[in-house]
Amino acid sequence: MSATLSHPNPGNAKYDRVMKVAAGDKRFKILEVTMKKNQFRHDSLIEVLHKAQELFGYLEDDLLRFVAYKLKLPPSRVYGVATFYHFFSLKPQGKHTCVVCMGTACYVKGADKVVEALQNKLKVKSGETTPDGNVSLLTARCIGACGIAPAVTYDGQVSPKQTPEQALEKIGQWLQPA
Amino acid sequence: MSFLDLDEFLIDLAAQVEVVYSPVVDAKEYPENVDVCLIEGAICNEDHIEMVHKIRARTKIVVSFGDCAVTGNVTAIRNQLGLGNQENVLQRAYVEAAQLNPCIPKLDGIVPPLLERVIPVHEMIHVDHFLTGCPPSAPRIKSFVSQLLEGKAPQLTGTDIKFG
Amino acid sequence: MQLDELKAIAEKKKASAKKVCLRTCLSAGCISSQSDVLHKNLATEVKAAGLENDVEVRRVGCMGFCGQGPLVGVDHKEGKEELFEFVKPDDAKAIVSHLKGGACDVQKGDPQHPFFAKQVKIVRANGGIVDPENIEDYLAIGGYQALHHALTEMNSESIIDTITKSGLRGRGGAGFPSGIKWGTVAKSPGAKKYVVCNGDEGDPGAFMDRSVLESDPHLVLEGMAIAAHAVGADQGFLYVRAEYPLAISRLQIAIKQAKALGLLGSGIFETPFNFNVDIRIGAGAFVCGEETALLASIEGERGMPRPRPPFPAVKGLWGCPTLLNNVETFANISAIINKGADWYASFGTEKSKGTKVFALTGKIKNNGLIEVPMGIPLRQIVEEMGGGAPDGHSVKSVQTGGPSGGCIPAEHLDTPVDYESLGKLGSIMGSGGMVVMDDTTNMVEIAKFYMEFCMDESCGKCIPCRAGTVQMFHLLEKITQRKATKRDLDKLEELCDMVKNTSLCGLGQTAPNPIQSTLRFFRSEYEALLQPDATGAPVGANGTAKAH
Amino acid sequence: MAAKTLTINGQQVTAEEGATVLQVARDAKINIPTLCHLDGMKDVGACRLCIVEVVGTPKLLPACTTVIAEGMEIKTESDRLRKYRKMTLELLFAERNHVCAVCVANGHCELQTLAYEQGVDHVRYDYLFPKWGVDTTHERFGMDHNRCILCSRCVRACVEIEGAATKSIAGRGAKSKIISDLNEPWGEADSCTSCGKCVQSCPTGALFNKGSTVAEMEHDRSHLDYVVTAREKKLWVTHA
Repeated sequence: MSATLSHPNPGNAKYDRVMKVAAGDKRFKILEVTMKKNQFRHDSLIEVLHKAQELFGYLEDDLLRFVAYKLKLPPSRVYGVATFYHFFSLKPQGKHTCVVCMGTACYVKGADKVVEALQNKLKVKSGETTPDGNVSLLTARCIGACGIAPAVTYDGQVSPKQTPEQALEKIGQWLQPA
Repeated sequence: MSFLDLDEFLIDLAAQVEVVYSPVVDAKEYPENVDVCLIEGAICNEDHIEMVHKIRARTKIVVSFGDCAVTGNVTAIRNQLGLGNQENVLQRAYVEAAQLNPCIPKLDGIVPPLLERVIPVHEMIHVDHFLTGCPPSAPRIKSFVSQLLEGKAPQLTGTDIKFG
Repeated sequence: MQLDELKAIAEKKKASAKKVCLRTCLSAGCISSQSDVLHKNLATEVKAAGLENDVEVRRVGCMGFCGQGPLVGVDHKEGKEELFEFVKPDDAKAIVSHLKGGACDVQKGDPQHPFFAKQVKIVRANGGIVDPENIEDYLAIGGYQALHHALTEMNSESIIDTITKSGLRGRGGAGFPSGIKWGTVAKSPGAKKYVVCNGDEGDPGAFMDRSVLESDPHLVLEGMAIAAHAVGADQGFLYVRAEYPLAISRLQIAIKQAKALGLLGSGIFETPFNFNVDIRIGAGAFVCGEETALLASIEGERGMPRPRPPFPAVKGLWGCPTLLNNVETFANISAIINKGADWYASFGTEKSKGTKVFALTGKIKNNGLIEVPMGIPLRQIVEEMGGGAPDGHSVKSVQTGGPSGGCIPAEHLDTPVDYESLGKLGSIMGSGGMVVMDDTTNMVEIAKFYMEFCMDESCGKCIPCRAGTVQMFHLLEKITQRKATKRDLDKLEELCDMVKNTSLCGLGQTAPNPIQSTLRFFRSEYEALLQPDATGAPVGANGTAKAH
Repeated sequence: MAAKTLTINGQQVTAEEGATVLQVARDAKINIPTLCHLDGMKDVGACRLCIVEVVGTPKLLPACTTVIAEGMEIKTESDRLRKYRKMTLELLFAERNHVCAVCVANGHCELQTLAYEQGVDHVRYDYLFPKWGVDTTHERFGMDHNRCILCSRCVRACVEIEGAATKSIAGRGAKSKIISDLNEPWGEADSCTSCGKCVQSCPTGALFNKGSTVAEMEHDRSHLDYVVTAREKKLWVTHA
């Protein structure tokens, strides 16, 4: 990647479209500031994707394209990196998220039963979002809270020593019609 | 058909073997004490399961003959559609693609139900030898059968075991 | 910053100590039980009781006994120590009134419990004592003095010599002698070198590094700085997994504070030594714990391992010599520099020196973090410190080393915990996860659990790991569904051997370990699930069906 | 550069320092199987078929990324290596849908060739029959993911030789997939220069020229070789 063009994609329809979208959304500006702070270095790609996901909630195609154009990276590389790491989501998450830790300590203490109960209740598999976009059910590969296993993270808050009943009660609050 | 390509070797062969069961032999029941059985095709339906177990029990040397028996080959492409696709396969074959009388043949005890997935023979029973190829070429069959007739465990190498 | 300034800050901080110090654990585990609210309530109550001048309400990191959390420690100036367990936010009032001599029905813990008493703390010495967000706390207990000593009294050679003599081995799992690694980086030609701290603690069931980073971030930074001086690096990276947001924010604070005092940055302690540390946040890929994958990730790429050699010590980040150690390894450094190699080597066994932190979890009464001298019998950890299995069950096995490790059966509980002894039993020390399983645990399910983990975490680069783990998982599923025969078990064992010997990186090479170790000690559990072979395969001389 | 002397299968060979075991073996007409190596590209050590035994090293080493050393004793064939290689190939056949009989590369496929060379006459592992698609949106080329073995040769050809970086790998583990640009249909990937280097580098029938039917797709590596050699030797630099 030694040659650098001043206009990376002149006359390219996709480029023009993305830049038009970006111009109308302040979040893209904030994202660009992050890139600038990293001097648009290629090795900052993962940091930039973190920031992008924080700003937008998930990484949709035009956002990835924007990152690629701005960092002057091939889109295939950006997509390859974004899909390699589990932390990045290319699909929108539900309004609420419920992450069950499936680390070993949680597993031997019955985290699988918690997942099962939640799956039955929400009628989705882990990794999926309910069709109404309300709840995303996820599992994690150990959140390092083994001392309080099994741990479940509800909307970012870790709850210790969860039973299937407690978990169902917790998500029950989300399922109530507003 | 590739078997027929063996030409004059077929005559030699006829002198040395007795064909006791085949689509072209008028035998309803697979006989006991068979020395060699060449199984063509993959296991696709419930009748096949019964058949291969019977063959295994009554045969000394079982050979998976041709890619369909060895790998599932083209017949197993339907597996890519996922489990529980039998109905869709039948629908496509007998209804959507039909020009006359679209209907799915179903008659208990007559039309064997399809299995969830097509599997190569050795996933169901123990297979002694494998003869790959689609079809196995005549020279390949000849080499294989000759070795068997000599009482050896057939050893095929190089392109003689090429898939496809 | 000069040494006397450093000492002055420390002295001032010590002199300001109040009569009583209330320490509340604000680690991720206890915060999940609202210890952050508790901490605020304690401060409010102390103020309300007019005790601000006598009582310090301190935020601290992990005290170790996580299963009993949230924990509140009470230090009286005259030396008395008290401990409260399972403290709820509403208990703040009672605790504060207790300080005034009132009654208190909050559950009291025993600071002399074997869980604590048997520990030897080097890495975790300050955990639960210092405020991780206040550098002065760290300075008060002598922080950054080892760095000063290393910069002013020692050179590269003498530091590496000390580390070598101490016998310190990498705490990330493989146990490579740290001194040799440091020496290789120091000797590798190159104007630019890097120091990288591996904080991608991915083993399920392990949280030692999280707790060190959350409780005592400066200890790790100081270790990295000493290492950088020893190998000739001026840039460090701390790679922390995204699942540890608290550790990340505390490290950010720590780096900022250290920079402000001139303990990181340019011309540290007014020597020509420059050292900057950047944090890199992982994004959820277990394989990034493997060193070459971690480096790829720091470079902003897919975390795919690269063939070794060349080793990172010779060709690492952007092709430059790179020293890569894990959090716990760096956390040992300042103590070794302060107290000497001989002191350090006096702990542990002949080949495994020092202490090791373990996360003791699973079906065990006393859950939490412990630091013990190497060579301690596993039984002492599990039975005396851990209190054995709860609810009248018995301990069946102890899993060490995570997905790369193995299960040690109860009959081997007298095994000393060191690199060699665990290796002999087909397990590994690993990074320090220790998951206890009781008699209700199905070992085949455990093997399947780990295999699913490895399958999902395989990067997909090499065939044995990518496709082999899938087939191994498939076979294990067949076994647990009672659809497998002896032939399938043979195939599984053969795959274990192949994946172990042909995979590109450590993930694949160790992925079969959980299967192999459970097969070794709990084979009957597998066999009980097998079905008779109905394929008509000839039966071999040993009574088993021959695999075709 | 200093010369190094070593033995491969008992045969003494001398080679330049810095050469890999694979290069040295090939120069000495000793065949080591491989799927991810292609002359002119960076080696990645991914397929593990080229593993060899080196006396004094307990680990098996990939010939493509192992640099020779003085006095090395290398064995490229043994029962153990044969067994592992065979298993590796079987794992590949079971992983995706390799139906040789109806493949455009039938008869010209490196996977197929290695299989018979290594004595694979059947696959003992259960076929997984995953669902993968075929991308025929490009006007000249097609990609059948069913036949992809993820050797990454096409990615390296695209990045290292052509410099377009249209191709990359997305996802991880068994779900890894070769993509074009932002996982778009190949025909819509505007970075693609349609140079065809990826197609020529593919060892199987995964990448093919459109219009080829069964057994018609022969990959032509000579063009790649031409470009790489010219570039290495700076043949196209004008000395004005």
